[in-house]
Amino acid sequence: MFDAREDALAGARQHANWSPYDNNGGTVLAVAGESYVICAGDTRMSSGYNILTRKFEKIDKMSGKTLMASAGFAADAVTLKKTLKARCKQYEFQNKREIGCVAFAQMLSNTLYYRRFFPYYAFNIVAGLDAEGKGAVFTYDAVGSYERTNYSCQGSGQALIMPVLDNQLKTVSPLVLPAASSATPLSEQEAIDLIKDCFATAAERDIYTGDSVELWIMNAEGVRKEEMALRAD
Amino acid sequence: MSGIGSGYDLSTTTYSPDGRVFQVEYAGKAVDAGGLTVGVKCVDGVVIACEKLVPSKLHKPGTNRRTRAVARHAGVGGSGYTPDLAAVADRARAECANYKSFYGDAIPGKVLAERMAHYYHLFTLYWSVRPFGCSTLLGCKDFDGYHLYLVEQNGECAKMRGACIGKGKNAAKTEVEKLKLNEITCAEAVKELARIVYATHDVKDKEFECEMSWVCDASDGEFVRVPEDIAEPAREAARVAAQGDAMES
Amino acid sequence: MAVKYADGVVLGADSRTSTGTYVANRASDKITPICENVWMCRSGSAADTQNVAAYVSRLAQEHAVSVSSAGADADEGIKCDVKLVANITQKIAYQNKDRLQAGMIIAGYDRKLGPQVYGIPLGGAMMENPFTVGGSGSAYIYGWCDDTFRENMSKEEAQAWVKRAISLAIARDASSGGVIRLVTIDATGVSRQMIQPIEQPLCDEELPAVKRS
Amino acid sequence: MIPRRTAHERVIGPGVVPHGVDPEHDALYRGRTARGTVTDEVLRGVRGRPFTIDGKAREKAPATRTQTPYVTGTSALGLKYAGGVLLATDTLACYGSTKRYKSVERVKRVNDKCAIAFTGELSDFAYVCDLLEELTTEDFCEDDGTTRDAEEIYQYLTRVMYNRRSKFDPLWNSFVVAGYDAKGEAFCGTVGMIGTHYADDHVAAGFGNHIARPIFREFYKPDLTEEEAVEIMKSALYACVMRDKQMMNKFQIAKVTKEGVSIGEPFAVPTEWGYEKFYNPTKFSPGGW
Amino acid sequence: MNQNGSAIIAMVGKDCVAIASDLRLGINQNQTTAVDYSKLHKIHDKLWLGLTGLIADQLTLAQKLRFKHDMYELRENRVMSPKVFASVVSTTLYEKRFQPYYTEPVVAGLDKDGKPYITSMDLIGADASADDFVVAGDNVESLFGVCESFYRKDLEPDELFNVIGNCLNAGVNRDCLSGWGGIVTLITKDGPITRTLKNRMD
Amino acid sequence: MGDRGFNFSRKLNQSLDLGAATKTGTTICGVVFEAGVILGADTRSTNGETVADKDCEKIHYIAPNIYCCGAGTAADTESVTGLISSNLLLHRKQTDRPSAVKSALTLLKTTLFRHQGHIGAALVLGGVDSDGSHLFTVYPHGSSDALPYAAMGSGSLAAMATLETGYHEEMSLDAAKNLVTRAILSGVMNDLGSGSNVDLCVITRDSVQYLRNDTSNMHRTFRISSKFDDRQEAVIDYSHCGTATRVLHAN
Repeated sequence: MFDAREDALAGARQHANWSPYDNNGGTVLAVAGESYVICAGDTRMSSGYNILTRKFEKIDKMSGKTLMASAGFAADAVTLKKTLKARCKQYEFQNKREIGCVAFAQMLSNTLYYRRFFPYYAFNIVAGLDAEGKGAVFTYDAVGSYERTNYSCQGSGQALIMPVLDNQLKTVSPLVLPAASSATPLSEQEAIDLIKDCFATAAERDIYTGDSVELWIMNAEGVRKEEMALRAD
Repeated sequence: MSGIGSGYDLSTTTYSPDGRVFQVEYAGKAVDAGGLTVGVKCVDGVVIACEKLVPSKLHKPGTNRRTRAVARHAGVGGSGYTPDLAAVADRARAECANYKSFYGDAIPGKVLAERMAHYYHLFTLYWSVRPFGCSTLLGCKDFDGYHLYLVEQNGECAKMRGACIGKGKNAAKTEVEKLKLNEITCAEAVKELARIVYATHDVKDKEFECEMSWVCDASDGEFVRVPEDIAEPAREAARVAAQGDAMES
Repeated sequence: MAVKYADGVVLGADSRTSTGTYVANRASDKITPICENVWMCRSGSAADTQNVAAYVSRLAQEHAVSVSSAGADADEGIKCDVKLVANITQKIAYQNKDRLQAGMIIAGYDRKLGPQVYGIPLGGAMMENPFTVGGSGSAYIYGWCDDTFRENMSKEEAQAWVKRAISLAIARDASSGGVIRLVTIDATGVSRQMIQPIEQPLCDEELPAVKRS
Repeated sequence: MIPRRTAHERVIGPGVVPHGVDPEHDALYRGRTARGTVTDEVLRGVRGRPFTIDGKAREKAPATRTQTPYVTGTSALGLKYAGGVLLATDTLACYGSTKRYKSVERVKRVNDKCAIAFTGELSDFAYVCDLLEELTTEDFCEDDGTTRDAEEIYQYLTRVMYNRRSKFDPLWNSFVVAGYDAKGEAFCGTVGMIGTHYADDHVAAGFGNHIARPIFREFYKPDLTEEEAVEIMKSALYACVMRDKQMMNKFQIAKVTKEGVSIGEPFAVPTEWGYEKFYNPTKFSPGGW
Repeated sequence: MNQNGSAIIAMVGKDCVAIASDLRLGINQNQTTAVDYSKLHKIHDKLWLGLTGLIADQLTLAQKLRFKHDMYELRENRVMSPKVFASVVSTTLYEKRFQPYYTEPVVAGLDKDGKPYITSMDLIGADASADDFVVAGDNVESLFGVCESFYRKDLEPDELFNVIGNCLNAGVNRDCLSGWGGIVTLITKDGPITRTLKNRMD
Repeated sequence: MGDRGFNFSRKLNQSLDLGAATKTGTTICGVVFEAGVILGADTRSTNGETVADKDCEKIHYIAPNIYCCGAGTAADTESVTGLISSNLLLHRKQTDRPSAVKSALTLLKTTLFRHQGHIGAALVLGGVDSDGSHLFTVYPHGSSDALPYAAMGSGSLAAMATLETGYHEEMSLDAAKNLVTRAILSGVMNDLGSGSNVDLCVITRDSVQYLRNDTSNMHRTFRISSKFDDRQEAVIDYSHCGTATRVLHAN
């Protein structure tokens, strides 16, 4: 009479007070230049009003020319990166070369959409150098819709930083014809300073952003890292 | 289809007219062709020694183990077809983990031996599978002490005081029978088994390693390799003795 | 909890106030004076019981002053009939039962009826009893109390009995803890005691308390 | 008796969010009385199917595993110092707000390089212990001269916890993992109920996140001696036992060093109750407290 | 504060303050009904009030506050200082604590010594005066972000106008409920100057 | 409900939903020391996840010898302390003697109890009167505790950890100031709802010291140099980059 399937169909399975998601906060940002790309993220990981750790890195190198940064639910973000790293390796074995950032961007979109109805709660940015060595930034929603832009910001400080970047960096869309450079006009050092300033701003007003900001700067020479302290309160 | 036995050895599903299952017996030949494995149950534990033949000088010493732990308290050593031995050992591990997770305690030797024998036996029943070409000695500690079991390729299983399988097993058996198994300790048995392995080694097979593992009081009831400071002197003495014998003969 | 003994009453309480798992006050005072000779043990919502106690205290004292023909002697303090106080409390608790989360015990000593203990649980009922226990920890000690209670204990026996009962509740109830507060009321007056964990009887599987230097 | 459900923070794990402290959290669970939900749970059990251990039927059946915790442990703390890592817990397991088991060892030695401590549901912890036991037995049987280090155990636990939350069937625990990583450096990390994990110089699972972390943050420095670390740990435990109602004054400190894991004997921290203001707090405010 | 769409900034400069508002008026969230709707209210030459939130409450509150100010002026024969006015706003809001006006005000002005004063409040009158800038509206994060980045201390009136204009424009560009141009009032000791800004019209 | 006529559902919801009100996710605390009482507070006020005010005042005046820290809904703490402060002022004028801390306490808790928790004020009340030094916590529903050391607000657990481990009876002024500062900083550093500076208020029998921003923590970690800062050519000049501000008309 009480068939197992019947129960399942009746939605008898109830859950106690827990949610499979949490927001661990944090802000990530990327800016593409003519010959460089900079990916930055703060290192605070929080839950509710708690700071869980002050040194959680949100940025990872996925392949030689690709960086990925994610804010949001940290466990999802980490799982996503682990999965993608494995896929990158597979790609390498199958194609005898490292995955490029454009292909990676598509792969991330597919991976996100695959979980359309139980999404990864992660706000992602992919930053890299494209085949021509130009900076590329891809920005995503949680279920895989993405676009290539010349700068982007995601996470808890997005609303604070985005208008500043708009004001400073707005250039032509990469989609317009005839094609014009969509890269930001700033020099690498200017862009670094701008990003640091943006994070200092976000740390002032967004309670989930702070502790320190890491900048990964990728250009023809390779990748280097810079770090700067932010407010800790 | 000419000889009396011919045609009856193509499958384990067919008996010969005189009631034999040739495929299983042939598997026994594979066991006999493998390096010797000797095991004895002593007063304070069980020692298993293997004559591990080294087919190439390029092999790293210690590779391709012939004695394997399957749980903390139990381990197997075997002769015959080595990949089969690995498969059987894996199965034994799974049996140990399964028993532990269900009953919450370490699997007793008897149960493990019977489950292994059952597994062996399954492979003698079907047309589609090949019987294992290996036999195993199982050393184990459980609630009533130490045990040595012989589990053979045909699915037979017996509790032993001492046992030999593989190449030269008859000569080794004679030697084992001479040991006072009611009195001997593991430490002494290590020397004796090393001696037996070296003595029965067929010089035609050039290289070999004498691999020894035990489960005994000295190892806290864990199935581990005999520590090098005990094993190496035993091997050395056996090597010297064997060379002496060879010169005498 | 509160208990009658031969010539008085003993009120006892732990001192833990918690919100969720957080202990908001580890040394709270849950035994509140209504007037000189009548005290109240409070359990339930702190806000409700504190304010009910304040209100009852005012009503009782106003009444006492209004009926007293001798005129209140400033040194003596105001005294009331225990039953009268209990009655006021019960009326407030009953009339506001949908708004209050308050379990209260009124105990005291008056010359008319001697020692009395009234329990006013959630909902606003009222019962006079030789002893009564209330609050989250009470469920753990009913059996022990029923088993060991004796009529007409001496003052010291009654104090020890209450102390033991509360330490047993503290031992099993996570919502009870801290010090044990005792108030003893008899014809001669009122005395207060605070028993630190270090002086409390030790329960099973617990380690003796150590004082911080 | 139907046990009352303890409060839970989704990430930090069980037994942590005091009602009235975090309005956002309260708002989230507003109107859902713990009792109501538990009752549903229990009723469902009553009209359930006959007991079966058939694997396939079990798979299809609605989950009967931990959907709500019953027997729970509160905080677990971890702290690095110059010579290793400390782990600390009390020895209490609560059944709702009943202090039910008072001598529970809430620390488990995994191997010589790693020990874990837990908060939350006791039965789920036992299950995780079984998993780890199988893992270490595997390690033993392999007999290849290496054992899994603390970071590997930690990563393993993150996957276990994350995968179970992804099946909507979480293990109601948070863990503190302490030990040594592959480079031989001290490691201290925590894994939450829904797979959130991080490694830091000091961590806390459960309520300790609110009480002990502030103390760790104030006093931690990279080269603490063992004595200093134990002192800090004890003051954190003191603050916890004073302010967490599900904690009792009976603690164990475990230590992971290069020499291995040692789990200490239960002890009590000294407490202070003799402040003058505690004796008669309402002396000067009759009618108001 | 997202019924009709609004964005208001007030900033302190050197001996001057500026207050800026967007010009959109929407209903039903996405329907734009006016694109020249200033949310700034002049109280007197040196004191301006900006109101965000529900338009109906804005109008009611503005009338009420103007009435209160004018009565004060009649009674006392002097105008309110920004600080006094702010406290009137605050108490007026708190009077309706449990049925509040759904509007968050910004007050900006110079007191009689020419000292700048700005403050913003939540809908029940908790004021947060500042010595740099305050913002209010349906998208305060964006406004905070730009102001925090672009603001500098002691700006001259022209610079202040430039900065507040940039802030308003950048701040509303990513907000679909506000924008469609802006209006800036610069209050200096010589009196107010009001200018209208152009912005994207989508 | 049809699509004609007025629909009040939204308005009704609004009147109940005060989610937009500024809350002070806060750390406040107080300690009784040998000569009086010290109160402490952080200075951050938040509106959801955004900092609404970086340097607000949370220690409110009640009477010359009594002050009160407020946590919870900002407007409520301000109004309720303001109200009680004026009541006490009138009372002082009538009786011509200093206010007692218990008077302030009783007024506060009865006011809050009357509103059944709808006035979201969580307070730490401290003062010195003829009976000595007093410290109370008052909860939004109108209950109170008398304590030697107390903490409230979202950072209260962090602050309490510091107080529990650091409090001693009969502390000196400096030791007590240090402890309160540490407790507030503990909230500031560990609780995201608390931040910025530390305000202190030291009340003794003879004096009151209101130490606004006793510990300051306002510095920004980075700022692009700009012409507004040093009147020189900037690396990036914010005012000229980006969208040009077009003035349509001016009057």
